[in-house]
Formats: sequence, C-alpha cells, structure tokens
Amino acid sequence: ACGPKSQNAATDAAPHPGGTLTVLNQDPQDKFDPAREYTSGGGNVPSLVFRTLTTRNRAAGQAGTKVVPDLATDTGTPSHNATVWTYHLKDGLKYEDGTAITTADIKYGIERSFAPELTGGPPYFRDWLAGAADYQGPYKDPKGLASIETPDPKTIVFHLRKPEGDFPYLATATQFAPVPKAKDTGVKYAEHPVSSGPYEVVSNENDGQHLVLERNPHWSARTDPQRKAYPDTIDVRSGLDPAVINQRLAGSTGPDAAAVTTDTNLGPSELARISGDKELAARVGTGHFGYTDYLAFNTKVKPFDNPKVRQAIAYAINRTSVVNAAGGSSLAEPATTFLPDQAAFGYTPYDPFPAGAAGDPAKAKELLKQAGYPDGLTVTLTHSDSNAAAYGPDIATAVQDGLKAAGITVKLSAVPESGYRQTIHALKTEPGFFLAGWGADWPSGGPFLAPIFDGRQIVADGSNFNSAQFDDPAVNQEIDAVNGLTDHAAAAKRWGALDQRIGAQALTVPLFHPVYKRLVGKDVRNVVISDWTGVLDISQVAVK
Amino acid sequence: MTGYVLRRLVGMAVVLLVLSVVVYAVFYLAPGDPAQMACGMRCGPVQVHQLRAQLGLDEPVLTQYGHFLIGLFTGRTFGSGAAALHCDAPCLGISYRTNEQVWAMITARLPVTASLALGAMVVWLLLGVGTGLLSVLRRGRFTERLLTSLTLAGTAVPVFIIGLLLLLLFCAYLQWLPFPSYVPLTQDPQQWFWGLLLPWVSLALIESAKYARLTRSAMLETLAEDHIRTFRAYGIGERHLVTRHALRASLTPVIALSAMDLGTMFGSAVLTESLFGLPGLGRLMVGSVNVLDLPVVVGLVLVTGFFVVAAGAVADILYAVADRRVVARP
Amino acid sequence: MSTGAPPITREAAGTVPAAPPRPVWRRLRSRRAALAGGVVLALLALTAIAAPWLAAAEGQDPTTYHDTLLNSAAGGVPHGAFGGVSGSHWLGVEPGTGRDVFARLVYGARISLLVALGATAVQVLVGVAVGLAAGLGSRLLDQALDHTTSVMLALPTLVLALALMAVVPAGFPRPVLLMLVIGLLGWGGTARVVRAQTLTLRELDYVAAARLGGASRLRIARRELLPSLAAPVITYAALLLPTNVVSEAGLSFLGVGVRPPTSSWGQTLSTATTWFRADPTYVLLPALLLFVTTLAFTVTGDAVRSALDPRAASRVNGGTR
Amino acid sequence: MNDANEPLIDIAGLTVDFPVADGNVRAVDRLDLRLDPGEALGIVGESGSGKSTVAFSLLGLERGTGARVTGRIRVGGIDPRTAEGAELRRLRGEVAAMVFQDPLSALDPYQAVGDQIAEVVRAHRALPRKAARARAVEVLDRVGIPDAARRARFRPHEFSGGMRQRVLIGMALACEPRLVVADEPTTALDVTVQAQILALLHEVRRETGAGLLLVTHDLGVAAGAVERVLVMKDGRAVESGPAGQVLATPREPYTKALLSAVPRVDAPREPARRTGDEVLLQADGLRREFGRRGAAVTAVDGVSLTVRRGETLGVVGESGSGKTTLGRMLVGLLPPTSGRLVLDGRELTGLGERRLRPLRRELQMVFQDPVASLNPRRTIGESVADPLRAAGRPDPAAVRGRVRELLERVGLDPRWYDRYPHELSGGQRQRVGIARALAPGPRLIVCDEPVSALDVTTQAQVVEVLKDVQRDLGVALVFIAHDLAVVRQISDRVAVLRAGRVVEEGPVDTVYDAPAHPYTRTLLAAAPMLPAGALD
Ligand SMILES: Nc1ncnc2c1ncn2[C@@H]1O[C@H](COP(=O)(O)OP(=O)(O)OP(=O)(O)O)[C@@H](O)[C@H]1O
Ligand SMILES: Nc1ncnc2c1ncn2[C@@H]1O[C@H](COP(=O)(O)OP(=O)(O)OP(=O)(O)O)[C@@H](O)[C@H]1O
Ligand SMILES: [Mg+2]
Ligand SMILES: [Mg+2]
Repeated sequence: ACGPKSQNAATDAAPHPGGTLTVLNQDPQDKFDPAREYTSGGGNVPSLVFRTLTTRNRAAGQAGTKVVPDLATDTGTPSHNATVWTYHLKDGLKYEDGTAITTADIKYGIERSFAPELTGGPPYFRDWLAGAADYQGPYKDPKGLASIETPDPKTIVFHLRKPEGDFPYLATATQFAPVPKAKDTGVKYAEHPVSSGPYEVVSNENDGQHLVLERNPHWSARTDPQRKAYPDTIDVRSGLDPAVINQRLAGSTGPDAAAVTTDTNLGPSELARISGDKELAARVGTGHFGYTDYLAFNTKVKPFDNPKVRQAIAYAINRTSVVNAAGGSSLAEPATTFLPDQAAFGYTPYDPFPAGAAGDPAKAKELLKQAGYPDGLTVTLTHSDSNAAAYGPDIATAVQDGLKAAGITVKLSAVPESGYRQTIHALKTEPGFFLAGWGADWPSGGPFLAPIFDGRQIVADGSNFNSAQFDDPAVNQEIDAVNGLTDHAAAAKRWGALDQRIGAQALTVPLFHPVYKRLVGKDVRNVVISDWTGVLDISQVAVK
Repeated sequence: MTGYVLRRLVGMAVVLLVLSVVVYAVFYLAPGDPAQMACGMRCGPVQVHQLRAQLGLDEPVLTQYGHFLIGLFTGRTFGSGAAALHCDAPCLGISYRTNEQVWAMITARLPVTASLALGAMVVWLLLGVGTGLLSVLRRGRFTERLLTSLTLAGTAVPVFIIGLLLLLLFCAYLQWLPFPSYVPLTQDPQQWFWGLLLPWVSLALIESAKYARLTRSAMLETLAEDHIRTFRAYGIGERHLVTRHALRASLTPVIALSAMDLGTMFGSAVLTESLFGLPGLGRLMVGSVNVLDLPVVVGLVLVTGFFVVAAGAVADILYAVADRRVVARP
Repeated sequence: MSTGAPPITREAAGTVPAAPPRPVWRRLRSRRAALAGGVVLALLALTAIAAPWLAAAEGQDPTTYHDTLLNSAAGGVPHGAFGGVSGSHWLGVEPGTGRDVFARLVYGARISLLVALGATAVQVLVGVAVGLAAGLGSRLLDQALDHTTSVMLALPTLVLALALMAVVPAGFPRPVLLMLVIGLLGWGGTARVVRAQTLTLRELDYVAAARLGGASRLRIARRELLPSLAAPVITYAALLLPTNVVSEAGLSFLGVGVRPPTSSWGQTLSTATTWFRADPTYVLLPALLLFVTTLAFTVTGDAVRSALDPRAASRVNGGTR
Repeated sequence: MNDANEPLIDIAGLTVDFPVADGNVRAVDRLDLRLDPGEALGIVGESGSGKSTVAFSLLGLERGTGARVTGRIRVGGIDPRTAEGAELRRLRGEVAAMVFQDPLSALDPYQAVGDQIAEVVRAHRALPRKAARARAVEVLDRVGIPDAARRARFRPHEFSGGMRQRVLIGMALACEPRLVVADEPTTALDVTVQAQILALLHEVRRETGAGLLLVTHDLGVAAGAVERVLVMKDGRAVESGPAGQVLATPREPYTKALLSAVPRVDAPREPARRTGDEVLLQADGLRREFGRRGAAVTAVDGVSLTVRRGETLGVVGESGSGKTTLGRMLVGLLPPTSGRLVLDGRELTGLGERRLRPLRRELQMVFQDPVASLNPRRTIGESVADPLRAAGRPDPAAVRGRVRELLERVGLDPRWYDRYPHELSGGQRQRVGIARALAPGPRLIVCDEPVSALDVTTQAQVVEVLKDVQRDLGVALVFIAHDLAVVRQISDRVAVLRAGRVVEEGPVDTVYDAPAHPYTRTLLAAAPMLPAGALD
C-alpha cells in the first residue's frame, strides 16, 4: 500500500554533508552493545556504529527489503544444503582506532552474545549454530564456538545445525559486528563500543538516555556504499513524552528543525492537523514494518477448542473499531492474513472469513448456534493493562464492543504490562483468548510463521509463541522445506501459500498491520523509508 | 543533643530497613520472572537458568536479602571469572537489566531530580509565601479573595494537566521558552535554568497553594496574638506588623513543611519527570518497576526513602530549635 | 505529584477548641462560599447516583462504540465541532472510540467520587486508630507506631501503588482496590495529626479527671478523646478528599486506574491528554470537572474548618487594628 | 498645644456594644470618667464588668472587633475613635501607653526585647537605629533591669515574669507618655513580684508625673496603688471616689459585697473543728523530676506530708514551687520519681494503672482551670455520672438520680444535667468539678487552686461549697493555692512550699501569725492588703 510517492518533498533538495542531526525519542537507546541489541536489520542508530557481515539495502519501499553485503564481499556462500555459510571480508576495513577488522573479531562478537551477562540478543545463534545450545560465552568458556571457523583473518565459516536459507538475513544482526577482544570491557562495553561504522560514540549518558555520535575518521565510504552519513554529529535524546516529540518536530524551531524520531508515531493531534496543512503533510514519512496484531486462541481451553467458536469470533470482529482504537486508518490497516502485507514475506491476499470492515454478526451467530451456543457466549479476553503496546485496553474494549453485536459477551482481564508477555507466552499461564502481536526479525515468512505455527516450537518450559499449540506434521515439514531454500522469491511464494492454509483453521484472528507515520524536522532531507524497518533510515538523512 | 541525633539516626536506619523489606516482599509476590524479563522473551530456558544463577535469583529470598544487606556495607561480586562484576560499597546491587551498579545509576540521575526538586522549592516558596503575604496585607479585600481562589485552583489540577498546558502555551504557541530538557548545571547554568523553568513552575503552582495557605493562616494566627496587640497599641503600622512580626512566625512551619515536601519530591516527581522528559529518579523508578528490575527499585526506594526520612528529621529539628528558643519558659 | 497526603498544616493540626455542635451548621450556612461548595457537591453526588437515568435521558450508554462518528484517517477525531456535540451526544463523543462523553463523565463521577470518599474513609479510620493508639499507648507502642507512620510517609506512594496493583489478583474489584491502595498508603498524615492531638488532649485536666473516675484507656479514648478529635479529623479529611480525587487521576495516568471499559474522570483525563490539540473539548471537560470538584471539596472543607473553629470568626480580620 | 488644665482623660456617656451572633453585648454602659494629668485612678470590678473594654477604648484598640463605641472620649485631646495616621500614632505611645496583663504573650517571642523597644521608639521619634537602641537600654535600666545593655539583646523567654513586666513598663515609658494605662499588670505574677511591680509603677509616676489608669480586679492592689477608684459592674460605674474612702467605707451594696468577699490574710479562721488524728494519707520523701538526665528539673524535692481524716491541709507557694506536681502525685495521677505514698496502710507507689484503678475512687481531684477540666463535648451530667458508671452502677435511673443529688449538693440546679459546660459560668463549672470529685465517694480530695481562676465573689461561693462538703461528708481536703488569704480561710494546717521543698508546716494560725521561716514572712509581707478596718 505504500510507495516512494508518499515520501518527503525534501528529498528533492540535494543533500549535503555536515550539521547535527537530533533524534528525539521516547525510549532510551539502551544496551548499546552489539551483543545485546535485538534489532531488525542491524537497527537504525546502532547501524551507524556497528557494521555487520551483511546489511539491509538502504533504499525506499520494497527495494529496501533486500539484503546486501556490508563488511563481507557478498551476502554469503551456502554449501552442504545451506548448513555451511562462508564469508570473506572486504579490504581496508578499520575500527575507529585505525586497527584492522578481522574475522576473529566477528567470531568473538558472536560468542560474547552467549554470555549470560550480556542478555537481550535474538535466539537464532543458539538455535542455528551447531553445538551452541549450552555455550556460556567467552568469559566462562574461552575456548569459543567450534562451529564458527576463521581459517584466515578475512574468512569466516559458519556451521549450522540445519539448513537455513535466511542466514544472510540473520547476518545483518548487530551480533555480527566485530568486537576486538582486547577492547572488550564486558558489561561496560556499551558505554563505548569500538566503532566499525561511520560514527563513533562520544558520550553515552545513563545507558542511552543521551547518546552523542560523531564521525569516525577511519571509516571509509569506499568500503561502505550503503551508509551515506551526511551529518557530522548525531545527538540522540530520549525520555521524551510522545506529544512533546511531535510538538517539537512540528514546531521545528532551533535544533528541532534538524530533528527526527525513530520511535514515535504521529499522534491524533498531528494527524488531524496534517490534513489541512500542506507544509506539515510534506514532512510526514509513511512506512510499513512487517507486523501483525492479532487475537490469539489457546485451543486447549474451552470453548476455543471448537473451530466454530473461533470462526464465529473471526466473523464477528469489527475491524473498524479496532483500527480506530489503534489510531485510525492512517496508522493501521485492517488485516485478514497473518503474514504482513508485503511481497517479501510472501503476502497472498486472502480472507477465509469474509465479514466486511464492521464484521458479520449474523454469520457469527449462526456459527455459534452450530457450535452449541444459541443464546450467545461469554468469554474472557486477556490483555495488557498498558496502552503503550497494541495489546492494551483500548484494543481490548474495541474487540469487546464489536463482539457484543454477535451476542458474545467479552469479559476483560487485564494483566500488568510488566508480566503480560510472560503470562501469554508460558504454557502454564497462557489464557484462552488474548491480544498478541508478532513482528518480523527480517522480511521473510520464516521467522514470521515458524515460531507461531511450528508444532515443534511448542515450548513447555520457557517462552512459547505457538499459542494455539498447533502441531500439524504436514505444516512442520513444509516449514523445514522452505527454510532450506536459498532462493528468497521461491520461498516467499511457498510461505504465502502456507499462511493461507493455516489461516483457514482460525487459530488467530488477524486484526491489523500498523502503519508508521513519522514527522521530521523542516530541515531534514533525503528521507528514505524502507519496508524492512518502516522508519526513516538515519544513515541516509541529511540536514543540510 | 548528640543523644537525640543518635537516636534519630538509629530510627532512620530502622525505617529504611523496614522499607527495604516491604519492597522486597511486594516484589516477590508480584507475578513475573525477573530473570526472564531481563533476558528477553526470546531467551530459551537454558539462558534464563544461567542468568538466574548469575543474578543470584536461584537462592532463597532470605538469603538474597541477606546478601543485599551485607553488600551494602562490604560491596559484592556478581558472577565469577573474566565477566565478574564488582559492585563497590555501598552496594545496592546491580541492575538485572543493564548490569550497571544501582548506586551509580542512582547517583547519575540524582542531580536531575535534585535540580528539579530544589528549583521547584525555590519557586514555590517565592510564589507561596508571596501570595500568602499579599493576601494577608490585603485581607478582606478583593485581592485576597482573588489570590485565595487562584491558590485553590492550583491544588485542584493534576500536574500532568498544568504542565501540559504550560508546555503548549510557552513552548508551542508563544515559543518563549525552549522545550524542557536537562543540561547539567556544571555544564551550562543558563541552559540548566531555562530547561528546568517550566517543570519548576508546574510543580510549584501545585505546591505553592499549600504554602500560601500555610503562610496566611500562620500569619493571621500571629496577628491575633497578644504581642501584636502590644505593637498596635504603640502605633506601629500594619505593614510593619505583617512583614516584621507575623512573617517571621510563619517561617518555621513553612520551612519545616518545605523540608518534608522536598524529601517527598525525590520519590514522587514521577509524573513531572515523565511529562517533561527529565531523566531523573522518578522515570528510572517507573521504568524499573515495569521490567521488574528489583535491585534498582529497592535502591531507589531506599534512597528516596532516605530523603523523606531525613527531611522529616530536619523538619523536627527545625521545630525543636524554634521551640526551644521560643516556648521554653525559665 | 498528586498522590500523597496534604501537609499537616498548622490549621489542620492545631487544637481546634471544642465548640458546641449546633451552631456549626448555622455558621456554615451563613457562608456563601461554603454554600456554593455544598451545592456543587450535592449536585455531583446526585449526578453520580443518577448516572444511569441521566445517560438514558440522553439515549446513550458509556460503552457503545460509534465508528461512523469518527474521522478515521485523521486519527479518529470526532466529525463535527466541539468533539462531535449533537442532539444525541450532548457533550460529543470520545475520539478513537466514539463512545458518548456525557454518559462516560456521569458514570465516571460514580467511580471518582466513590474512590475518593472510600480512600478518605480508609485513611481516616486507620489514621485515627493508629494515632489514638500511639497517643495513648505506652512509650514503646508509641515509638513503634511512630516509626511505622514514618515508613508510610516515606514510601514512594506511586511506585508502591504500581507494585500493589500488580500483585492483587485480576478478579478483585478495581474501584475497591484503588480505595484501599490510596487509603492504605495515605493514612500517615491523619495518624500524625491524631497522635499530636491525642498527646495534647490527654494532658488535659478532664482526661485526668476521667482517669481518676476509674475509666479505662479504651473508655477514655471513646468518650473523652474521640469527640474532641472529630473537628480536626473532619477538617483534615476535607483536605484529603480533593487530594484523593487527584490521586485517582494520577494512578490512571500511570495506567493503574480502573479497568476499561469502566470510566472514571482520571481515566478519561489520562487518555484525553494526547488529544489536546485535535479535540480540546475532550480534555477540558474532565479537567474542568476535576477542578470544580476539588475546588468544591476544598472550599467546603475550609468552611467546615473555620466553622468548627470559633476563633476563626474573629480572626478573619486578624484581631484588632 | 493642649491646655495643661485640660483633663488627660475625658469620657462622658461612653457606651460600647459588641454585636454577637444572637444579639448584642453591652460591655460599657454610659460611663463618665475624668482623669487629670498626674493623677492615678483604679478601675475595679468583677470579671466581665467592662474594665478592659474601657482601657482599650482609650487607645482605639477596639477597632476591628466590630465594637460600636458611642459617647465622648478624649485622651489628651484626641478622639481615639476617629484618629488616623500621625494623630493615631501620637495617641498610641506618646500621649498614652499601655501595659498589658500577660507579660510573656505581650512581647514578640522572636525578637530581642531591646529591639522591640527600639522599634516603638523609632515609630515615634526620627531616631537612627543606634540611638533608638540606646534609648531602649536607658529605659530598661530605668525600670530596674540589671545589666540592661547586655540584657537588651535577650529574647523575652530568657526573662522571668517580673522582668518581662518591667520590660513592658519600660516600653510604655520609652516615649515619655502623659498617661500610662495598665490592664491587670500584676495578675499573672506572684505576690512578691507583684509588690515590686506596683512599687515600680508608683515610682515612675512620681518621677515622670504621668497619669495612671490601673485596671484590676484585686481590691488590695487598688488600695495600695491609686488615689481614686471607680467600681464597675455590668458596664456601669457603681461608685467612685478616693481610694481610702471607697474601700474603707463603701456606700454601694455591690462594693460592700465585693469587699466582703475578699479573703483576708490577717483574719483568723473560725475556731478549729475537731478532726481525727487518724492518718489517711502518708507521703514520704516524694520526689519528682521532669525532663531527661542532664536537663532535669526537680519539681518536687523530697516532700513528706500527712493528711488526717477529715482535715484540710493547705499548701501555699509561689508559681512553679511544685504545688500542682505534688497534688497530682498525691492522687496517683503522676508517678513519683522516688518516695512512698501510703493510703490507709496500703502502699500506692509502684502500682500499675490497672491495680490503681479500684483505689482511684478514694482519691479525687478538683482542677485549677474550670474550662479545661470539663469535656466541652459532654453534658455536665454525663461527666459527673462517669465515675459512678465506672464503679459499676449500671442502673441508668439510679445513676441519674445520684448525679442530681450531687449537683444539688454543690449548689447547682439538678435540671442542668443535660447542659454543656460552655453554658455555665466559671464558678458553676468549678462546682461541677467538685460534684464529679464527690461522685465516687472519696476520702480525700486534692483541690489544685480551685478558685484562682475565679473572681472574688465567685471565689467566696466556691470556698463555701467546699467547706460545706467537708463538714457534711467528712472528706479530707488538700487545698492548694498561691493566695495566702484563701488558704487561711479554709485550712486546718498549712504547708509552705518553696522550690519543691516544704519550708514550713503547722497549724494555720501559727504559721500565719507567727511565721518561723523567713520565706513565709516575705510571702506574708508582700500580700496586698485592704486598708485596715475595711468592712470590719
Ligand atoms: N470582642 C468582643 N466581642 C464580644 N463581646 C466582648 C468582646 N470583648 C469583650 N466582650 C464582652 O464585654 C464584656 C466586658 O468585657 P471586659 O473584657 O471589658 O471585662 P473585664 O472587666 O475586663 O473582665 P476581666 O476581669 O475578666 O478581664 C464581657 O461581657 C465580654 O464578654
Ligand atoms: N510535665 C512537666 N514537664 C516538665 N516540667 C514540668 C512539668 N510539670 C511541671 N514542671 C515543672 O515543675 C516545676 C513545678 O511545677 P508545678 O506545676 O508543680 O508548679 P505550681 O506550684 O503548681 O505552679 P503554678 O502556681 O504556676 O501552678 C516547674 O518548674 C515546672 O516548670
Ligand atoms: Mg479584663
Ligand atoms: Mg499549679
């Protein structure tokens, strides 16, 4: 639904280097340690400091969902049925102190992410790398991981447990950034990580509350065609109220004219204003990140074990109310598929339970009757008590009111935000019917569908994302098969088909895909928003 | 006197101890696993287990609490080997989330909250005592009624409304003030001042009502006292009576209350810090509660509790000193 | 910060000399401000009680969504002026949901007033009990209770409230929980006032006389002290009430207020803040209500205080000139 | 500017009304008064007769209370009702200066006394700060403050009551007024100090030639200090004339009643009754300290006393001598620091509150302040009934009956059972206190200054009630007072207390007529006396 057309008029003016870019955020840029980041495609601010083996293509729209080489010469050479991946480093790569980057440093960086002191990274390393399941990190276990080989300082080889065609996508993660062992200060590394990218950390106050980046003199644009790095300084401020952030960006006075935000959507106040204000409208960038908010069923709990009940709810849902609660049609698009509506994920439009925008209460009632509830049904919907996430009370009450028309009485059960995700993602405490959401680690169907619908990923002791506890051997087999494909386009097609197949089972009710509307300061140029991250790419922004 | 101070200190220590026990207890009852929380949702059981051991969460609650108490005086070391984290005394533990020393986290944010609280106090004293004084000088007239209603208005509005309105008015529409931000005093006093002005005023508008009332009532009480009658009988003017004699008497309760409020402000400026995006103790507190970062929460409760209790002691001593000078009869 | 007891002001803590019970009403009635405050409070109470009928008169209920009344593309602001005011929605509809604002505000009055009153009741009950026990008990008991009170006053209320709300099972009725949390965390001030009063009162000759008459401690507390404590306690409670109304709003602002779809003023206010520019009516209405309510409580409380204090009459002018 | 022969105070038909909630209080009613320069006039009368109101209206101090003042007032030619600005300032301080009753509360507790006087000086004279201070030291020296230059820097609480009153008089003198108005300047002071202050006023008057208006309810004080007196009752002047004449040979019955009610130190008591020799209460070496170690005050320092059945033991002593402390220890309200207390052979010291409770009924107390000793929120009947109920008389009718009896016994209307204390006068309240003390049927009642808060006429009535009760019921009394005369009226034996010790003890007439201890002699000498032969 989005295209480069919707982008900033400021792109017309030619970008020039120099100046200070201010980033106004709500959340601090905390855990600024490559081992601890969990970002999609290497992140936004982190990718200014941490170069990785591969990276996302810094282009607008669909083109931005491609993976491209970064430190490596290519996106990786698979062998042995995609279980062994080999990379070679480019020439002339240097750290901020001028020393050369070696593959041993990349290996060390990945090993660090296993240390229990440095939590937070994605789970794929432990899952994919051979013999890594119980590895405790280089501090306790200095021998390191045997499944990562560095035959020479420019070559690195990864041995995987199973075929993984998406490995080049994983190689965009910050864990693939080189960390010189000699400079490793353990948990203190976040205060001043050694930069391999265009900027280095000048100051990092209070765990990312205020982060200042300045040019890294040893970075060379020659080895890095992706990052443009126009501004001289990047000043990241956080802890701001969303209303204040948008207010400051709209006002664009002083340093705010050269400011952007990476985590704050337009609020309703600004949305109402931009319809009448051309200047402001021209400063709004729209982005799509692969994300789906949905209603989850635990099929082990009555009455959700009954497919008819689930279907009735799917028919009854009023997506208009839900979309309004999520900020209106500008900030959310009604969803009927579990996969995000992007080709990279393998999006295949379908709607197994067509009910229109406002739901089909008649059809829902009929199904309920068939299911044995002619007089309606009372269910409990579990949600978080915080509206900060899309699984909060606003969405829950919208669902509640929508289902009322179909004779379904919804009781709400709020769980404190601090414990919500643990509650819904543990088999012991998982409720029957609740709000959930899933986002993409990279634009591919695999990390989107597998954790949710792969029967072998039902985790009894720990985080379980297969909430429906769905275990279909045929589906499991198909997941394995597609995971082994290294042809992304072919894989995408099969993911789309699989999504449609699973969707018919009404294991979830997709609600909406969020849309990112971000305001930028009036001096900001060259706004590039890829569909990988959905937000403007800081490495492309210019303020002059 | 030293005996009194000593007993007071022991009392404070006991209060703080109980406080830490209460917070520990509440958090152990709270649902949610801090280790899972710190590790992230995508952490597997193995990692969570490792982390639990690393953080000492696998020990019984009482043992954990004991370690905490000992660490407070001797410092502690978490984990072992190359990645061992040392936490110097006074060790309030290390954050589950960031592995930073809680003491360092708190001391890093303390200046923000201290700037906020102290500045707000100055403003509320000026506003409150000024308004109280004026309403006494103009008592019975329109000015008094106007001032009284205005101060009442102050108490009746939550800070997040007043702050927001001020923000809109002065930063967005009129653009007279920069959007609030914190710049350390040592770095740039001028920016420090302008950046905090709005938060100070918002807090002070709410607090000053109390002070205006207190000042007014204490002054009226004094004005009704016999010694004022004496000076009236000797032809001393009204303005002089109010500013020289009555104001003086209202200062002790005002300063004592200020001490108390200043103390509480350290733990309770959450809403203001959130609204204005000031990286102070309040925000740290809310953030840590949300992610079950127990050591940070306990540390914060102890530190803010310390300020409250200390402020209480200061207020008491102020009263005692004032009393000893004034009330004690030979 | 809005959570926390009002200060122990001298006015509240001072020994209010015992006044005969009857003339208080007369004195109250003769004050215009008190009268106005009382009328406003009565109206508010009436509104709260009559919420279902008022909403029915408008033809709305507080939970039904009206998607068609919203401009979805503009973030969900209501169509039309003043937040969608119309014949069928007297005060417009809520942005984002289209729920009727009038119905939500009148229903919200129930929760907000109930929570404030309940919390005040808890604060007063616990505070009086602790204060009396400390004031009358042995030195050891007094010290123990005094320290407990210090702990109460030292607790960062908001944070503990956050934590407590998280600990209590989801099934527990939320308004009651709010009452208890605000009440149980906020009795410190009352206890201090009562203790100070008790310490003064118990030195009075009539208490000594009661002891000589053979009265037990309990009887002295009940017969001799409680009646005299009523005045300062009522006065103090009148200061606590508006604070508690604001506390409810503050807790809602931090997301631990009553649970949706139940409405309370604090709830409305906390969601309203993000709409301040797009739909100012939506912010101003609850803010105004909260303001008027706290003002009415404060004014009435002030009037009660001075009506209970016979000296205040002559003190209005600060004595002779 | 004013004719020297013009009267200093010229009041004619002065009427002062206070509007109150239900009507109007006429505090002063068509009063005529004249005072010539250098003259001294005393206004006497019972409490509430309007004395202070007259004094206040001289300086326009009734402003702001809502009082309506009609009639003619001129003070040094200035009308205090209409004077404003400079004229009012001249009236207050320069023409007339006021000395108030309570010397502690009449001074700002936060400021050095020298500064306070200097402030007054600077309000009237364009003097630099330093000169004003010097003047303050000068007047302090003048009123007999030793080491005035240093003491000028002290705050009021660092002075004794008498010195504070001297400071106030000094303040009055600071601007050399032509008239000094003193409203009960000595009531808060001990007899010995009272005598000094009166002497000071006298001396000042002689030296400066200022006029004096002395307001007092103590006829003895008036007798010794002024040449003319004006007797007031209910706002009206009842009688006036030369002091000697009015007090020695009063014409009006009211004046006579006033005079006859005054207890006299020199009047021997009625022939002693026979009292048993049986010891009821025995106190041995009672000691009581207050405050913590280091800063402890010994209020009672080793007092041994015996009280026999049915007798009255008087205890006299100046303020702070430990009388109240001793009284409260005797009834077990205050545990002694050391010493023994034996009631009828039973040791009382060391008993806990619970063990003491049954014994309480034997020992009762009547308190000094009739306002504070009754719970304002309970009816007087309830207050008297309480001890009966506590003693286990559950039958409400019987309790009510007994309370009525008791009320009647002390001279109150039994139908007042349901009245509240504020509906009674001071004397009536004190009677309720006595009835309550009688309720449990005690054998000893300690009366702690039961009459010092009452005016002379009421005082006499209450003393009568106590005497009656003792005669009829045979209870023993410990009668505490600082007024030597009252004690003489009622006691069989008397103990003189000084700084917590008994300096002299013996049969009342012996002690009064032939005091053995020098302190007793000073006390007796300082007691103000009516002119000899008055009313005899
Ligand atoms: N401000 C006032 N408002 C109402 N009534 C008052 C006021 N001041 C005095 N009165 C009344 O005027 C009368 C005379 O009072 P005043 O103080 O002059 O008596 P007094 O002779 O000085 O008595 P005392 O010996 O007790 O001081 C009393 O009945 C008193 O109640
Ligand atoms: N509760 C107390 N705490 C400390 N000191 C006290 C206390 N009660 C009495 N005192 C001190 O003990 C001494 C004796 O006091 P007490 O009240 O017995 O004197 P008194 O003879 O009754 O005086 P008065 O005539 O003024 O009533 C005084 O110095 C007083 O300050
Ligand atoms: Mg008088
Ligand atoms: Mg006494």
